[in-house]
Amino acid sequence: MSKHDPFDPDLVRQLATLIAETDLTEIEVEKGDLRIRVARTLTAATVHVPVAAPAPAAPPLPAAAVPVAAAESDAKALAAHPGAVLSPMVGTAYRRPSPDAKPFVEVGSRVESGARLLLVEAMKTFNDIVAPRAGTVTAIFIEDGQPVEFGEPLLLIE
Amino acid sequence: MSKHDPFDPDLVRQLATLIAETDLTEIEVEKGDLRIRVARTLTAATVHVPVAAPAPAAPPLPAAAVPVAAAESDAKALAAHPGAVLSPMVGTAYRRPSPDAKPFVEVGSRVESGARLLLVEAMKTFNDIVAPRAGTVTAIFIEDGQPVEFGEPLLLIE
Amino acid sequence: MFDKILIANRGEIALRILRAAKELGIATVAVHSTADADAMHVRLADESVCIGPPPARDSYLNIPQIIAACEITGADAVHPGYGFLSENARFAEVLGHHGIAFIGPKAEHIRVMGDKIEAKRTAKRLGIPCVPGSEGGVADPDEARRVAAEIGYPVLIKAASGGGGRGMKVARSEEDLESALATARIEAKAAFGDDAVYIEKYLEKPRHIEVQVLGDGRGGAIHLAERDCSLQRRHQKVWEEGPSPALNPEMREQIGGVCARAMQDLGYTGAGTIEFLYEDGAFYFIEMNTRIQVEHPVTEMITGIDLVNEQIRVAAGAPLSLRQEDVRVEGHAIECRINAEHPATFRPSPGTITYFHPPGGLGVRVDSAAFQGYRIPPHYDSLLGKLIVHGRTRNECLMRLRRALDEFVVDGVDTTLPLFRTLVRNPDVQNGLYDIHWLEEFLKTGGLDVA
Amino acid sequence: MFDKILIANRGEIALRILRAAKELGIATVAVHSTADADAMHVRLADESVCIGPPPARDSYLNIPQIIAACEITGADAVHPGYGFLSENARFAEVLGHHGIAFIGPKAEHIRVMGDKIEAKRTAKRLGIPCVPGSEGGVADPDEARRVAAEIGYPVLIKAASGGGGRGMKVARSEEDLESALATARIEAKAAFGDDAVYIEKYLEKPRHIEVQVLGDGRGGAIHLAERDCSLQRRHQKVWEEGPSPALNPEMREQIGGVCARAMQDLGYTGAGTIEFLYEDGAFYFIEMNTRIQVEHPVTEMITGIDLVNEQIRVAAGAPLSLRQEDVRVEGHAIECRINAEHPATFRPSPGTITYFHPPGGLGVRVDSAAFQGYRIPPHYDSLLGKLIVHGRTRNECLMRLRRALDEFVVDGVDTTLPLFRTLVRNPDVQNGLYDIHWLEEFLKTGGLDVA
Repeated sequence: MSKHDPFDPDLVRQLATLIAETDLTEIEVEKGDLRIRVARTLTAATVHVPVAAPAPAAPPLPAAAVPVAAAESDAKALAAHPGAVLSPMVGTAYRRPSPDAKPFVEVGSRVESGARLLLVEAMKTFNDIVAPRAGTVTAIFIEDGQPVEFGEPLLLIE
Repeated sequence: MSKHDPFDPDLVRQLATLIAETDLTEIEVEKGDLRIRVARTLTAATVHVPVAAPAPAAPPLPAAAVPVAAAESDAKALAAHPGAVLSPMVGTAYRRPSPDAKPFVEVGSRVESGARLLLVEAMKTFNDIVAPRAGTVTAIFIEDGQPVEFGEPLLLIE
Repeated sequence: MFDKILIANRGEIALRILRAAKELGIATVAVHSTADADAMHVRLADESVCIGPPPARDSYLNIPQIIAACEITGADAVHPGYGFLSENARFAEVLGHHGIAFIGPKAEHIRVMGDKIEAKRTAKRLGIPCVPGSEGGVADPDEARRVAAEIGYPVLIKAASGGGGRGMKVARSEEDLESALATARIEAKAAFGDDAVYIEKYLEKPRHIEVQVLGDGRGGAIHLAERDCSLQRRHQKVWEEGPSPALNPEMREQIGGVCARAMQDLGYTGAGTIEFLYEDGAFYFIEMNTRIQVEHPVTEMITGIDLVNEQIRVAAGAPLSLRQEDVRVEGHAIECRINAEHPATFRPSPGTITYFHPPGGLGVRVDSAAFQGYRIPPHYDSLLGKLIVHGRTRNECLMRLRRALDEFVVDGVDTTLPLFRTLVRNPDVQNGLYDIHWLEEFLKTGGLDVA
Repeated sequence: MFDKILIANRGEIALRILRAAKELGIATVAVHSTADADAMHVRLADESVCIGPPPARDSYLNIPQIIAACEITGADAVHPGYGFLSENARFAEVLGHHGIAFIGPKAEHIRVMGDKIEAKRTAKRLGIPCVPGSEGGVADPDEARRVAAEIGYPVLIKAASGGGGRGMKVARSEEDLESALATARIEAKAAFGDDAVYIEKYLEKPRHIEVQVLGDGRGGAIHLAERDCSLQRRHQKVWEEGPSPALNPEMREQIGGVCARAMQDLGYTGAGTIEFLYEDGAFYFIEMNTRIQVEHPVTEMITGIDLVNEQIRVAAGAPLSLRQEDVRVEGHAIECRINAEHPATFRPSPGTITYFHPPGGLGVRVDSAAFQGYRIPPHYDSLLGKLIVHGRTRNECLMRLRRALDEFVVDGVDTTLPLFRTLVRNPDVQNGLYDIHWLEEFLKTGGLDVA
C-alpha cells in the first residue's frame, strides 16, 4: 500500500479491541463508500492486528483478471482517503484550461474551497472539478488528458 | 464522514450484548449510509469426547444428501474412539452363532483378547470378529443381521 | 467486425455478452456502478469503467456516462443486454450520433414496439394474430351482442380509459352480456369518469408462448421456434421451456412462419421475441420485445444457435449465419431462474454467497455471475443465475433437471432452488399441463413443500 | 431396467455414472475407500458403503468387498467406470455368478481384447486394419528385403523377445536394411538371448485416432465417429477432440463402418473404443478398450448421445436407443484433462482445494467431482476434472475453450490449467497440426510459457 493511508489504522485497532472485548467474531462497518470488516476465527488465539485493505474475503480471481483487480484495489484504498477528491463523472481529465496554459494546481498549491482543480471532459463538454474544502494539494493522481471513471481519486487536499 | 469515528463503539458493544442475550448469530443494522453488522460463531459448549474425525472444512451439502452425511459424521466420531472395534470388511454382522443361540457378548461382558465378539458374513462366508484386547464391552452399536461397511464401529471394549 | 464492445449491463447477462464477445475475439469494456465493482464480468473484462453510484438511474441508465465511457475506452459498439437501456430508442439514437453501433434493432422498431397501441396496430398490419375485439368503443347492447357473437364467448368488457383490471367484466354467454355491459359502464364511469367500453375475447386459461426471431436488417429474417413461459409469478417468468409441450411441429412451423415473414416485412435487425397468449389452438399477440431475453438460452439449447453471437454479427453488418432451413429443433430444454429470494415468501435475500457449487455434466448449462464470496447488492433484481438443462426428450430433460437441481448448492442467501425441486416433481409440470395461472394457484394452495 | 446400480469407482467417473443413473430413475450405491468418504459421488448417492482402506488393491480392486457391498445393499448391477476393475474379466464373471449384472461387455470380449496378441489376431479376423509386418520371425536379409518391399519403407526391426524399445532399429530404405537387421539381431541376442527379429511398418508421425462403438450384444452395433487424442504426454492423453482435424467425412464413414461391422460380427455389448495410429491416410489398430473412456464426453458433445445411459440400457437388455443413420456429427468438441499437477513439472499436487469456480455458459461442460473444500487424496490419479467445450466449428470451439479456461479458477493445488491456456493459443494446435510426438517435443523445447 502506498504512503497515503486510506484509513486510520487506529480505527482497525479500535475494532480489534472491540471484537476481543466482546463475544463477537465479526464486525462490519459501512459508511459512505468506506467499508471495514474485521473478523476473528475463534480457534485462533491471536488477534490479527492491522487488517489489510478492506477486501473482505475477496475470492481468488481468474489469472487473466488479477492485475486489473490489484490496480483497482489500490484505487479503492485511495478513494477512501478523507482528503481525496473523486471524479464525479466518467470522462477525460485535464489539468489546464488549454494545452499551453499553466495547470490549475500543482502539488503544494494552497486552494480555497470552490477553487478550480481540474476539468473533466465528456461528450464535448468540459466540467469544472472544484475544491470541496480549503487546504493544500498534497498529491495529484492523474496525468493531463487521462481518462477517469466515476469515483476515481483525482487528487488529495489536506 | 466524521472521519476518525464513523461509528459509536458503544453501539457495537450494545449489539454484542444483544447477540449474547438472544439466540442470534448475526445482527445487521443499517441506517442512512451507516451499516453495522456483528456476528458470532456458535461454538458447541461441550467438547466432543471421542474426538471428531478430521473433517476439514466440509462444504455444505446438497439438501438431499444431508441426513446421510449427518449419520456418517456420528459414525466417524465413534470410529475414532480408542476402544472401538471396527468392522474389517463389508458384510452382514451377526451377534450369535445361530439364530437360536445366545449372543457372543452383551454390554457388560468381560472379554479376553481373541474372544469371539461377532460374525460378519460376506459372500456366504462367516468371518469371526475377535477382541483385539481384554476389557469390558461397554456398548454394542449393531443389531443382529445388520449390514456393516468397512471401518464401521461394531462395539466398544474399555 | 467490431474491435471493442462496451457492455451496458450487469449480472449474468453482462457475463453472457462478455463470453460471446470473447469468443468472437472482440475486446470488452465493462461499465459498472460502485456497487458492482467486484462483479464477475468486471473482473473478466479487458477494461472496466465505474459509471456512477448504485442507483440504476445514476449508472446503468445514465446515458451521458455510458457514452463518455465509450469515448474514453474507444468502444465502437454497445450491447445493452435486457432491461436498463435495452429498449430505449433514444439511447440507440444517441449512440448513432456518436458513431457507435447499438447492438439491437433500429430505433424506430424499438419505438413502435415500445408503444402498446402502436405495437398491436403494427402486428395486425404484419399479419400477426391479435386478440379479436371491437375496434373501438361499443355503443349499445345490440352492437355488443353482434361483436361478441363474432369473436365468440367468453368475452371481456373493458373500460376504454381503464387499466389495472378495474372496469373489467367477463360475459360467458349472451345471457350475461347485457348486465355485464351495464355494470362495466357504471364502474368505468365511476372509476375513470368515462363510460366508454370495448369488447375483446376473454382467454380463460391461456399459455404464454413466445417466438424467437432473428433479422438481418435487410429483409432477411428467420424464426427459431418457441418458448413456453407460462409458469409465472406476478407476471415474472419463473420456468421457461422449449419446445412448448402444447404445440406440435405443424403449429410451430405455422406460427414461426408468420413471425418470420412479419420480421422480413418490417426489416427487423437482430434478436427479438414475439409474445403470445395461446389458447385452444390459437395465438394472440401480446407484445414484442426488441432485445435479447432472459430465457434466450432455452432456444440456444434446442437449436444450437448462439443468439448473442448472431446479434453482434448482424449489428456489425454481417449476414445471419444460417437460413431458415438450417434451423433444426433438437430435444428439449428447460430454464429455471434461480433468484436470491426465499422460496416460499419470495422475500429478496441480498447478502454474501458463502458457498457456491453449480451442477455440471452432460446437458447442463449454468449462466450465472455468482461465485463464492460474491456479495449480492440490494440495489438490483434478485436473479442469481439460470440453470438450463437439455435432454433428447422432455422426460430426459426433466430427469436431468431434477438431478442438476439436487447438485446445486448456494449458501449464505435464500434461493428459489427449493421451489424448482418441488416443481420438477409435480405431476402437472411433468405432464406439461399448466397455463399462466397455474403457478399462482399452486403457490396459493400451499403446494410448495419447503422445509 | 435395473433398480439399483453400484458404482465401483471413484472421482469424476463415479459422479458421471451417478448422474446417468439418477437421470434414469435408478437408485445408486457409492462404494469408497476411507480416503474418499467425503467425495462428491458418495454425498450424492442414495447409499454408500466404505469398502476398505485407501490402497486401491484393498478397496476399489477388492472384488469380495464389492460383491459384499452389492449383497448388503441389494444392488442388481455394477458399473465399473474406467480403470480399476473395468477390464477385469474375472470380475464380470464373479458378478454373473452372483446374479448381478456387469455394465460392460461379455467377459470373453474383455479377455480377448485384454491380451495384446489375441486382440490383434481378432482385429485382423474382423477386418480391422493392423500394422503390416512379417507374420513371424525373419530368417535372412533376402526375406527381410521382400517383406520390407511389400509393406513399404520405413520399417521397424523388432526383437521377437523384446520390449521397452530395446532391440528396435529403423530402416528407412533398402540400403539401410541389411545393417539395421544385423545390428538388431546382435542387440536382441545380447539383450534377450534370442536373435529372432520381425519386421513391421514404422510410423514416423502418427496421430492417435480412436473410434467409439456401441453394441447391443445381439449383433447390433454402431459407431459414433472418432476422437483425436494425439496430444499425449508419457502415453497419457492430455487433450482430446472430435472430429479429428485430420479426417474428412468419407474417411470417418469408412473407418467407422469397418469398426461397426467388426462389432456386429463380434456381438459386442455396450461401449468400446477401437484405437488406431493414423498416418498418411491409413489406420493401424493399436488396441480396443472394452469400457467407457475418460474422453467419452467429446463424442457425447458432437453426437448428442449419452454414452453411459446407453451402456446401462444395453446391460439391462434394452436395445440401443438409435441406429447408425440416426447418428449425426454436429460441430466440434475438445476436452482438456485438468490434473492436480504442476503445469510445467507435472509433479502431482494433492491437497485441499481452497477455491473452485468452474466456467459456465453456452457450449461448456465440466465433469468434475471437485468442489471448494475438497481434499484431493494422494492415493489415486491426479485427474481433477474435465473441461469439455463444444462449438459449431473447430474455430468457435477453440475460442470458447480459451474463454472457458480463462474463467476456470482452482486454488490451493497446482493444476494443469496454465498448460491448456498455452496450448489453446498455440498455432500448431489451432491448425490441428500435431501428431503423437508433438506435445513431448513442445514441452522439451520449453514451449510452455508458465509464469
